[in-house]
Amino acid sequence: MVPLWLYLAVAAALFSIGMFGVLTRRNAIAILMSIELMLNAVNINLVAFWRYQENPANLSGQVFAIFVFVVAAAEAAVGLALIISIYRNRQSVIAEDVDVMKW
Amino acid sequence: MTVELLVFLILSALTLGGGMLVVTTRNLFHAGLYLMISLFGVAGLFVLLTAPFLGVVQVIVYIGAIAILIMLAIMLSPNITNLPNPFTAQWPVGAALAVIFFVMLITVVTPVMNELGADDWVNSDQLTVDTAGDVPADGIATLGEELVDPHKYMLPFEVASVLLMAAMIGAVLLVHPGKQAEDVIEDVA
Amino acid sequence: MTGLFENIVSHGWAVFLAKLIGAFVVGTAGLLWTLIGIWFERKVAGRFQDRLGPNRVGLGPKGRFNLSYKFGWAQSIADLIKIFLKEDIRNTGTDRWTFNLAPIMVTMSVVLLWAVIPFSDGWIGTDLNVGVAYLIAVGGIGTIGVMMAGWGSNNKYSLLAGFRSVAQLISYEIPMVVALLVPVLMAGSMSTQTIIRQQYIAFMFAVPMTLLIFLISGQAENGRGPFDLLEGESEIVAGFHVEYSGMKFGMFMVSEFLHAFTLGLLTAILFMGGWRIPFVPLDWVQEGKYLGSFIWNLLGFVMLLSKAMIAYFVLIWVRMTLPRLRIDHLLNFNWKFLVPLSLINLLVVAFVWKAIPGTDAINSFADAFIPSVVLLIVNMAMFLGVGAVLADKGRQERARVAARVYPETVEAAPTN
Amino acid sequence: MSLHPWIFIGLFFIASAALPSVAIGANWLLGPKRPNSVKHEPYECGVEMVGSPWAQFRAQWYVFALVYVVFDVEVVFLFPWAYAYNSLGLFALFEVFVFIALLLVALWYVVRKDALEWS
Repeated sequence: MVPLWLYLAVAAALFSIGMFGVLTRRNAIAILMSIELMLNAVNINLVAFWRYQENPANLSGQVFAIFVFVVAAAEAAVGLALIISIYRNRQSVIAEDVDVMKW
Repeated sequence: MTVELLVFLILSALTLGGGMLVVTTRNLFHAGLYLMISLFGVAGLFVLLTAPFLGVVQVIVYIGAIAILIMLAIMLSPNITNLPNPFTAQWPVGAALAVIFFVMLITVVTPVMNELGADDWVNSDQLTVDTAGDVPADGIATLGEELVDPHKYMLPFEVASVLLMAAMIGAVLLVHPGKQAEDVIEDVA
Repeated sequence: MTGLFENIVSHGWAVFLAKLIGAFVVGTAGLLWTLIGIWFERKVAGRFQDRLGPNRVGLGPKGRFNLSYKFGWAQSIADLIKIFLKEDIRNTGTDRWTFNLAPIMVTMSVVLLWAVIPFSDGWIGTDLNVGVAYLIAVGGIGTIGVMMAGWGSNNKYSLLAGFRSVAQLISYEIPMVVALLVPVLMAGSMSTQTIIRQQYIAFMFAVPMTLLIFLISGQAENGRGPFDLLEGESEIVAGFHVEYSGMKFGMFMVSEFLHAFTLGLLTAILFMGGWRIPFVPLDWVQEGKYLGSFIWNLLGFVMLLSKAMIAYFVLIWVRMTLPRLRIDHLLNFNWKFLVPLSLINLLVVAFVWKAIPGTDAINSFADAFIPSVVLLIVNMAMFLGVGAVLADKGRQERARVAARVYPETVEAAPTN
Repeated sequence: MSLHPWIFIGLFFIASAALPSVAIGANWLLGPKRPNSVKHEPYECGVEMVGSPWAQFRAQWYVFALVYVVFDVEVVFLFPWAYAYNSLGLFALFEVFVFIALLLVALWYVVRKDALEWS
């Protein structure tokens, strides 16, 4: 089997890529996509740790991953709805332009 | 190099390469497609981790639903093909932070590996063969039983339903403001 | 096959090669089957429209009406050759990779379904324990292909049709998936092979309502029959593939036909008992009693194909008979009727399944008999209820439309 | 659980991508290539194209995708439940009833808001 640390390294790299996207992209939808990448990195970790424990018969890792799916779906739905709503009111999807709360 | 390692490397290349392209592409539609590639790689990794149900679910939910939702949102917003400047001015700081974070994560991972007994962690099946147990033959049935088991995940299961309901109602309210909601927004603005 | 390769290469490689060849054979067989499928469909469609269908191309003996090529069996082959010789046009402003990959993605999404289709007891690509979920997951790839085609074409019609298609595809996926849950629940498995083995009585007799939901949503997923507005000629010229020519267009065509037939196959597998021959015990087939396992497998294969053809014929029938729906009607029908109905149907079946004792271990025709009869009765009651609701809705809708279109007549007419 | 069946799926992926690619490639080789600027214009029923195809679209499409996502995620929970149903008690059915009922309430709300109406 592939050693565990490889999975963890991939997950870490994916998480960092996502973090880069969140910190640097200007478009709000791109930021949301980066967040999805980060959530996926978390999921890889959850499932990898589940698989490499001594007793994988306990499915907690998989169940956790499924709940992450739910959260990701809800987050994407509401997040994109917010972006569309903002676009409608301010004609922009650039995150920096939305600064009404920045005082 | 075993076949499994080869498959793993291909899948991680898909995942990371796709991810890299998602955060760097100017064309947002392409970014969405790369996101799908990346998510597909993750699905493959799930299958490789002997969680085939999760892999399939990843394709159904992430690629089939969430990514399509994102694509539709992308197509609803204008000027996506050639963003004048996709990155904020502070992008070097962000890149540096991401790299630092990555190095940090890797260094955190390493001692854990050592503690678990794989001294030579770069070159080993030591860790895995020794500690990883067998996956249950009928994992999905167990999953189904545990999800609705009152002593296990019944509450999260129902809460998930409530969360989805709230997300649906909230998002629809945001995107499709009825007459009253529009008035409220105008009052606030 | 594996044994043959083992003489040349090591065992691992032998398995790999055998599987690779198997994959290519199944995929090619699927794609070539469309040649027959298209001919069959055109013939049947011709009869429905009171004409002959293809009747020129092909060699054969002189027929009764002095038309020597009466059956036109080679029409598809001629079309195939023609389409290979067409110019491959890519218009200006297209997004090259998106445009070129879209037909491949759409075809992939259909061909991949064949990987888990059990053609017979021993003849199956691979028996996944998540088979049914795999079917759904693969179907999603097609949606992406449609979206890519619509967006990549640099054409307003394509884009608009792409949007419409995606809305339709994703909408009707929900009732389809929920309908698929019913056979999973009754067989206690997601493996397609196990679902067939568990059908001591074909599920279509026990849960006709689910079959109906599955067929309707499947037809809509496929964009045919009354749901073909995503390529409605009078509205959006040819839908999302208006800019495609040559084999790329051919691939969209092939995937549509193959999808229709695959839908028939899936109906046969999930609801009609697949390769199971009626009244033949399962162990005869599995142990190869009396006839030997190859003959049984072959018989099962023929059985599956004929069942699939029956389902396919019904789908063509629906396609040729019903007029096209409007998109608002289409989406309303799904979200306000089909989705709630499919979920309620699932709950009702689950309840009945739990209420009848002995359903957790069905191992013979006798075990399956009582649950099937009870489910059938419950389904009939559901049909009556749904019919009453629909009839009532129809009356209201007609009255509403009449009041809007002919206000004076409605006012003049007696209210009752 | 062995990964054996998934090798075939992987190979099938390759096969199913290769077959249409080969067909399209063969068409590209065999077909004539006579480009001209009129032929390569985007099709607009014979009229020259005006403006970009990027007309602004309504949020309507998004609502459908949104409701779809929610129901799709729900189905993910229902699959293991249906799979294990024979070994579950009546209480599990009740839980799933509540689960589905909540989502149907949400759907009812969305329908009542006319958000799924084609306008």
